[in-house]
Amino acid sequence: MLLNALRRVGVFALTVFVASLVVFFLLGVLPGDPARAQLGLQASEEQVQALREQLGVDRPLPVRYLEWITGFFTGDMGVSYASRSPVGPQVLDALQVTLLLVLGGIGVAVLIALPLGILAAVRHHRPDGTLFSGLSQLGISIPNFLAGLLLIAVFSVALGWLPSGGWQPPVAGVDFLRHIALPALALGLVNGAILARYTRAAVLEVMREDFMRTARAKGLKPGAALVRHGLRNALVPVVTVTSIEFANLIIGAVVIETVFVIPGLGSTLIRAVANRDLIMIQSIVMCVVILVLLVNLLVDLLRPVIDPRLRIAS
Amino acid sequence: MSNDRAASVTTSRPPLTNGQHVRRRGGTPLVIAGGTLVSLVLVMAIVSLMWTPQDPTATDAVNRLASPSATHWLGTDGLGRDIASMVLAGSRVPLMVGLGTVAVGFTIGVPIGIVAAMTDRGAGMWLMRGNDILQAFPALLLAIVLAAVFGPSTLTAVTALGLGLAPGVARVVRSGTLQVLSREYSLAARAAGRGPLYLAVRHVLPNIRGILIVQASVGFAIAILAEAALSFLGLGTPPPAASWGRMLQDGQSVLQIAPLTILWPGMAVAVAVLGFNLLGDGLRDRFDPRMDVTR
Amino acid sequence: AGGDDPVNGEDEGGEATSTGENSDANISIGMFAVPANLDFTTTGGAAVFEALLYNVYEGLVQLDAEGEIQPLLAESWEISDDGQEFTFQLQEGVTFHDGTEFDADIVKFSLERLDEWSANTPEALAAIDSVEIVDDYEVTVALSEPDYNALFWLAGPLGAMFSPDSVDDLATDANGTGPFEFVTYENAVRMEFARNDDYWGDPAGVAGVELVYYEDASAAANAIRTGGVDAILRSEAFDQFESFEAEEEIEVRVGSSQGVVVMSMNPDHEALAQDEVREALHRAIDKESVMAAATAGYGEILGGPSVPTDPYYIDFTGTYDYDPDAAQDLLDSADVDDLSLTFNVPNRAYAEASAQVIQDNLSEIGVDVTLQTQEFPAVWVEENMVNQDFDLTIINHVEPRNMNNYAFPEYYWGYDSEEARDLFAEAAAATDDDEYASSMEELTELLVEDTPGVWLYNPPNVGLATEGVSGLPLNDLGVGIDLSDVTVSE
Amino acid sequence: MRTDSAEPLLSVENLTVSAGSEELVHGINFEIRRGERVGLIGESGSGKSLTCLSVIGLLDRGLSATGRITFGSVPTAATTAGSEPEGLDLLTADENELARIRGDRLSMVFQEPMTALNPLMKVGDQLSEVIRIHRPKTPNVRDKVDELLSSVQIPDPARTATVYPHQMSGGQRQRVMLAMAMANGPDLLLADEPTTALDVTVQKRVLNLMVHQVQHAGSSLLFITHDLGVVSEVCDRVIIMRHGRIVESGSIHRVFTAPEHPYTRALIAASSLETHPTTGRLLTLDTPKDFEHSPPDHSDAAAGLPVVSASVPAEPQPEIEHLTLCAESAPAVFNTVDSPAIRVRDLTRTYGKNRVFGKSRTVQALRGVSFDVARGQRFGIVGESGCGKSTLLRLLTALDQPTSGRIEVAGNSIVGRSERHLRWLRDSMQLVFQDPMGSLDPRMSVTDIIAEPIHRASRQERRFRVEELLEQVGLPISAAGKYPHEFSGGQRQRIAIARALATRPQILIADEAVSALDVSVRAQVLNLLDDLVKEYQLTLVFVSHDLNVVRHSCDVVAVMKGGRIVECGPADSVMASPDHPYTAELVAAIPHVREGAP
Ligand SMILES: Nc1ncnc2c1ncn2[C@@H]1O[C@H](COP(=O)(O)OP(=O)(O)OP(=O)(O)O)[C@@H](O)[C@H]1O
Ligand SMILES: Nc1ncnc2c1ncn2[C@@H]1O[C@H](COP(=O)(O)OP(=O)(O)OP(=O)(O)O)[C@@H](O)[C@H]1O
Ligand SMILES: [Mg+2]
Ligand SMILES: [Mg+2]
Repeated sequence: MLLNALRRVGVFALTVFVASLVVFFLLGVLPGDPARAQLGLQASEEQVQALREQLGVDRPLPVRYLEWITGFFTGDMGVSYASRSPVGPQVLDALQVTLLLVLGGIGVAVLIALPLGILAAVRHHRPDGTLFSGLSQLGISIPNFLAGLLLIAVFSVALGWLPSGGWQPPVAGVDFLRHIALPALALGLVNGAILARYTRAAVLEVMREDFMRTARAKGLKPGAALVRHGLRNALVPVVTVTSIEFANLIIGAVVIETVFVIPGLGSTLIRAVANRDLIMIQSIVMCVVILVLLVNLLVDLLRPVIDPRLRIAS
Repeated sequence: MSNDRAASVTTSRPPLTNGQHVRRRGGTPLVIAGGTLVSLVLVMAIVSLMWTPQDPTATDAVNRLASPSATHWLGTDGLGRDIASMVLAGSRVPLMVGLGTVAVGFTIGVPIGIVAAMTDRGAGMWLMRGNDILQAFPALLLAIVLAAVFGPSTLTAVTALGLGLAPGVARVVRSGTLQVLSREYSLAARAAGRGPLYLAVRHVLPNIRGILIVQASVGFAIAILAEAALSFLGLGTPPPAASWGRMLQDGQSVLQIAPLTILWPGMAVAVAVLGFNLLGDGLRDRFDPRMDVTR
Repeated sequence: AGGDDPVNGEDEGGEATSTGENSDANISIGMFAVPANLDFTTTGGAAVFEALLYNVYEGLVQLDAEGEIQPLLAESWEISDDGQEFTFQLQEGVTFHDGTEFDADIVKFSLERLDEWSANTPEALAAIDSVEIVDDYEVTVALSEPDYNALFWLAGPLGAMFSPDSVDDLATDANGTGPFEFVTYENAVRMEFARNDDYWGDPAGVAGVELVYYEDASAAANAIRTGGVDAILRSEAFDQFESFEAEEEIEVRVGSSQGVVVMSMNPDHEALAQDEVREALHRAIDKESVMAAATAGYGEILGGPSVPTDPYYIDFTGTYDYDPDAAQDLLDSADVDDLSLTFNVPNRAYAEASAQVIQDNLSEIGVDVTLQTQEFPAVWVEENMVNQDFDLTIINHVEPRNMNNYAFPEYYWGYDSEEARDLFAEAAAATDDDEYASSMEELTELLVEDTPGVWLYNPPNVGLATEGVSGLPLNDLGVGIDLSDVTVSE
Repeated sequence: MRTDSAEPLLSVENLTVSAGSEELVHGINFEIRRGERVGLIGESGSGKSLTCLSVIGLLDRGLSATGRITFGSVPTAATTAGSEPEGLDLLTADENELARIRGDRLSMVFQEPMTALNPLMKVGDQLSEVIRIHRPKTPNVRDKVDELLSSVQIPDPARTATVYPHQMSGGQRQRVMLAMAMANGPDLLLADEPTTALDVTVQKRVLNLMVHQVQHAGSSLLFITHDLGVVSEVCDRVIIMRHGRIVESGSIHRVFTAPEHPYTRALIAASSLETHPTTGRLLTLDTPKDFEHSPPDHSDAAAGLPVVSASVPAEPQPEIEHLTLCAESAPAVFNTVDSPAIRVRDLTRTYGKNRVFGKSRTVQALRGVSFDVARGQRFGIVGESGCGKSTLLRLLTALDQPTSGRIEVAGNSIVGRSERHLRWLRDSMQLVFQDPMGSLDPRMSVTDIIAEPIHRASRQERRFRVEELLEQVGLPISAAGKYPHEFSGGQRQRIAIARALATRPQILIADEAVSALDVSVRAQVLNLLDDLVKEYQLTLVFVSHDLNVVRHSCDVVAVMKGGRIVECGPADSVMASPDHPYTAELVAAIPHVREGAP
């Protein structure tokens, strides 16, 4: 089991490495000149060239890759072309914000998905079960940014309950919660609906399982059988889906951050793209990729905890 | 690396032979509902090719943000364009993006999946590793980066979204193919001296057809949502081509004073996505009631 | 000094003065155009110096609200008769925020450092030949040739005074002599100033300023509605102004800007090289509609390259009024049909809206326009300004007196006229306002006649302020946004 | 313990089960008395499971049962002390009442040991749960669990209680299920084909245990199976169902010795692979008339089948040695002949490879197998699940490569040859698989399926050949355009056989070709195979786990265990006098229709 975990970590490291190559060389061909973007309309060609040299964007790609990747993992991600300040702290700040937002989103999603999905499955033959499934279907169909816009229109502009955007760090306490509420909701609503569907499917699947019949044959009532035997089994696929959803949430956050003016990875990425801030783009894309891979890895390592069948190495 | 395991755990159960789980042709109401909505969108797109109430690109700044009227059934937007016409014409881009995405995703994903399954031990393993890496790049992230590299356009969006769809397709196809290959009829075909190409074309593809249709349907829904998001970020379809995502982006600034400008395209997106999702669900129930839920 | 407490957007309690103004108040102001960093000597775009100049940095002179040049770090100045020597008497007792003293050395250092600038038009002061220190508080700036505009440029970012010790980290810190000290800049999110209690002049009206950056006009509008910010400058949520005006608590202040939104026509294009064709396009465009689409009708329609606040402004709106039939005739007479053009559009809302209206307008005279959206600044600048690869393109030139660019044939719009260059030289050599203005007027007329571009409109500068906020500058003069007079009442 | 055995414990009156408007079980009636063990037999789909599920009230949603099922007649549990002496009607009882008796007075063992246990819960916890549900205050539940586990002969119960189901073998899981069902000493145990998923040897042990447990607890048993041998060993009385109706019921002895209903008779004949006294062909359901007049002689059936002389090819056969693997290590070559059709030497196959990370796990599926198959011989291979039978066949057909060893077909080595160089093999050797559904692509028409091995042939030729083959396997020409799902199991296997014969092969390999079929169909297919072997002069390699079948169909039988052949010789001689202990065990485990039932 430990070996298996180690193997997975090894595969993870390898994947990260290849991904970093992809990221770097994909972005190495970006058109648009970072130096020019920075100097603006009137700068002369010599000035631009000088800045290119200063930024090091005129050196061969492999050299820049090595420098970047070693820097990336030693925390020294280089200096942003645009802000001229180290990328590391900026990315880390943004990462922290995005992670909080995504966790909030996952929280909301799970809070919505589990009850909705389970109810929809348990009562799938009744009108209310159909209603629950319908609700989750509808939830999936609404783009999350639209949900965000509507939430702003209702809860901050019309009702004035919550701020329309902006961000406060967790130390701000209540203010933090007030600021994260709507974006997390916007993120979580849609992904919660998706998760609810999977939960429903998983619970339905589990309810058909032979061991559920065994549980009933033991004398458990249907509800108790579901709680004691069904849910944990349904959790296995749901956890897997949650990890996939996590990747979706990070990406959803890109859009939501723009809507809610939140200084996370998403808005930083969009701005970095506009500025052709290569180092920044690379670092952010790399962060997202690592995050996604990391979540996959975690789920891989977590699933054997839930499901003993996966514990034997194969 | 992760999902196959769950799949094998949930699907490696011996077939139910005792008749207690009789396979019913499920999902018909879903298929009908989804099919209706999808057809609605298709009809909108086709009709808009021949006729729209007004020219969807004709601006009329004097009549901007007009309320619904006889000439402008759903009112006008910030440039005075006819919203009804734009909603109609705006269905084309999402559909095209959906079609393109599915085409790209399938052209890449299906062969990868089949080849990976057929050469499960050697090359296949490496193929799936590559696939895992591709999967770590979420579609929208790819789209944003590609839009930065090549400029925002429908083509880049389609390419990125297709590339984003491909790994998922490859996975599903691979597990479907593995299932087909584990069936004795595949062994029989090999014993009959048939090569891998024959196996892929005559046995694998027809038998994973259901899964493919489901994937296509879901891929469509995802693509439509992603196109909307990209356009919203200004990285999708550039103006003046009408697209629901752009309409949402344009309408955002007048949400308070003219909420209808956002309501209609929003509803259009929802209807299209809902349609494809319902259709996908219905077809999934029909083709593969016990399909692994992780995908 | 000053910045004791982080500012957090809401009016904190404090001691009210007799006038009801709260000098301990903090104000948060929504802004657009995000500064990439703090170094406006090497970073293009107005966003950086707008925020810092007059607040943190100061120059020898400044523009007042009417656009007149007024003393700042220079108490007074004299211009030699040949217009080639400017002698400045400096304020005494001025220190930088880090304690460095301001004196003639600083002036010499700062002006000579213009050679190292790579952004924000350092060539506008290319005429500066040398800076002579007369004594600690007197300097003479010698020009190589007369430049009537020199003082005007010195009032802008180019005239900012820097402390020699702090020029190494201009990108991340700002050290000036202004009424506010720079506290922090969270990249693209917010910038914070605190009142400089040791300021040499009148102290600022608020204890702290927070500039909150938005990329999206409606997000900012939502913020002021919900109390997220106290004021917004450069608001572009044009469609919402009407509803703001209806509300009690929010004041909409429409001022002027220096911006010229111009659609340039590439003279390298065979058809566009013909005067009739350019004129035809000009007449085929309904500028009213363009402005309605872009700014909901706020702003001034332009007929020429100057804006109403320019001293040499002439109203040319009647010259090429909207007349598709006449445009069609012009095209016919030029024997051009089946004209198709690509139109490079920066991905900015105003540009996309304008371009779509223009595309629609031009289609009416049979000109087929393909829109090509390009990211601004990265791609657009590269493609249009550097490579000059466009048929049509559109941009808002926000820098003041941007008409001067028609003097440079290598500028992206490729306007090359001997006559115009002579007139520019004449204007630069002017020694009084009238002389300057008349040369420039003549030049404007010439430009309008040659119509290298279609000048569309001069966008407004709209500020939104919640109740109790006053003293916000009304007009955008293309220099710093002076926040020292801003006050917040109870 | 319980005395009143005359009184019925369970009485089913006019039970009808329907799915919507479709009636699946048509008003059946039967009773089970206290302590009685009743078998419920019938072919697949006859409604056995539905009957059983109706009793315990766990019918699928969408199915409805009407009628009356009375359970017990003594006051129910202690909780409802002074209640009605009437039995409980299980069909009208509400969920609470049912939950109270399920697992306590009425319990059930399901067919599938692999999936009937919760995979995420330790075995001990699953056992203790059933006790706690009904006896929440039981002290020392842990001890009770250990006791239960050891009562079903699970070694080291304390350790077993802490493992998960997937860590146990199928037989062990089925024993856990049994322990669970017996935990509270139920009045009635329902067992729905509890051993069909198990190997014969394991099945035997589990069945013995079950009988023992039921007798020990004085419970009644309703035992569902389609295997007559099994039922005759387990039950006192038998009910025979067909098409949702009870066709016959009575004591085992009576039903098996003097069956009244023709179906019962046919079933008995088919399941014991009786041959027609004159034709030597297996008796099938289609031929009830033939044997109605000549009641089968059961002692014959049990002692040994008539010699298969009719199916032995005309050409002279070499003498067949009866060999046994003596020491584990001794490399034995079985059934050696000159110029054999198939020659296999020292064949090994190891699954699993070294991996980049982690340690390698390998399975030795074949550990050195050597034998010959003579031309025209019918070579049977038997052995329990996982002993390497299928692996061996895959190697023989060059669908897989051996780890080491040699295989020659008609004198040509087939190891390591590319597919291109195996064309001749594909033409001369064909396969028939176990699962008649799984071996036919559901998306291909019968014509396409059968013509699959025919490579270069015109449309016309193909059609001729397909029609010819269909006729030979006894299917109508009209079958050609249909799809597999439109056929019954037996018909599907005929299609599969037709496909295997399409290239007129010399060697036919059959991997459990009849294991998935109902006994009644099994005989038909075996007859067909017999005919075809003769007609085509086939060399047959026939794999099965059913010794009876192999004995009927083969001249030579090889017994495999753990990747080795342990014994090989003439079918009858191996069956009659097994040398190897494992073979003896296999032979002993074959369920026989008991003669004189007690
Ligand atoms: N849920 C259901 N819905 C509809 N029909 C069903 C359902 N379950 C079983 N049937 C049908 O009822 C009939 C009897 O099924 P049942 O499961 O009782 O057969 P069985 O005798 O147990 O067969 P086997 O030996 O294969 O287990 C079959 O024709 C089956 O197709
Ligand atoms: N592809 C494979 N990879 C790894 N192990 C395998 C593979 N195929 C079979 N095995 C293992 O090899 C052994 C022999 O398998 P095989 O299928 O030959 O058995 P069998 O005798 O046909 O059993 P059954 O009667 O169940 O069909 C088993 O332990 C099995 O788990
Ligand atoms: Mg059954
Ligand atoms: Mg096998």
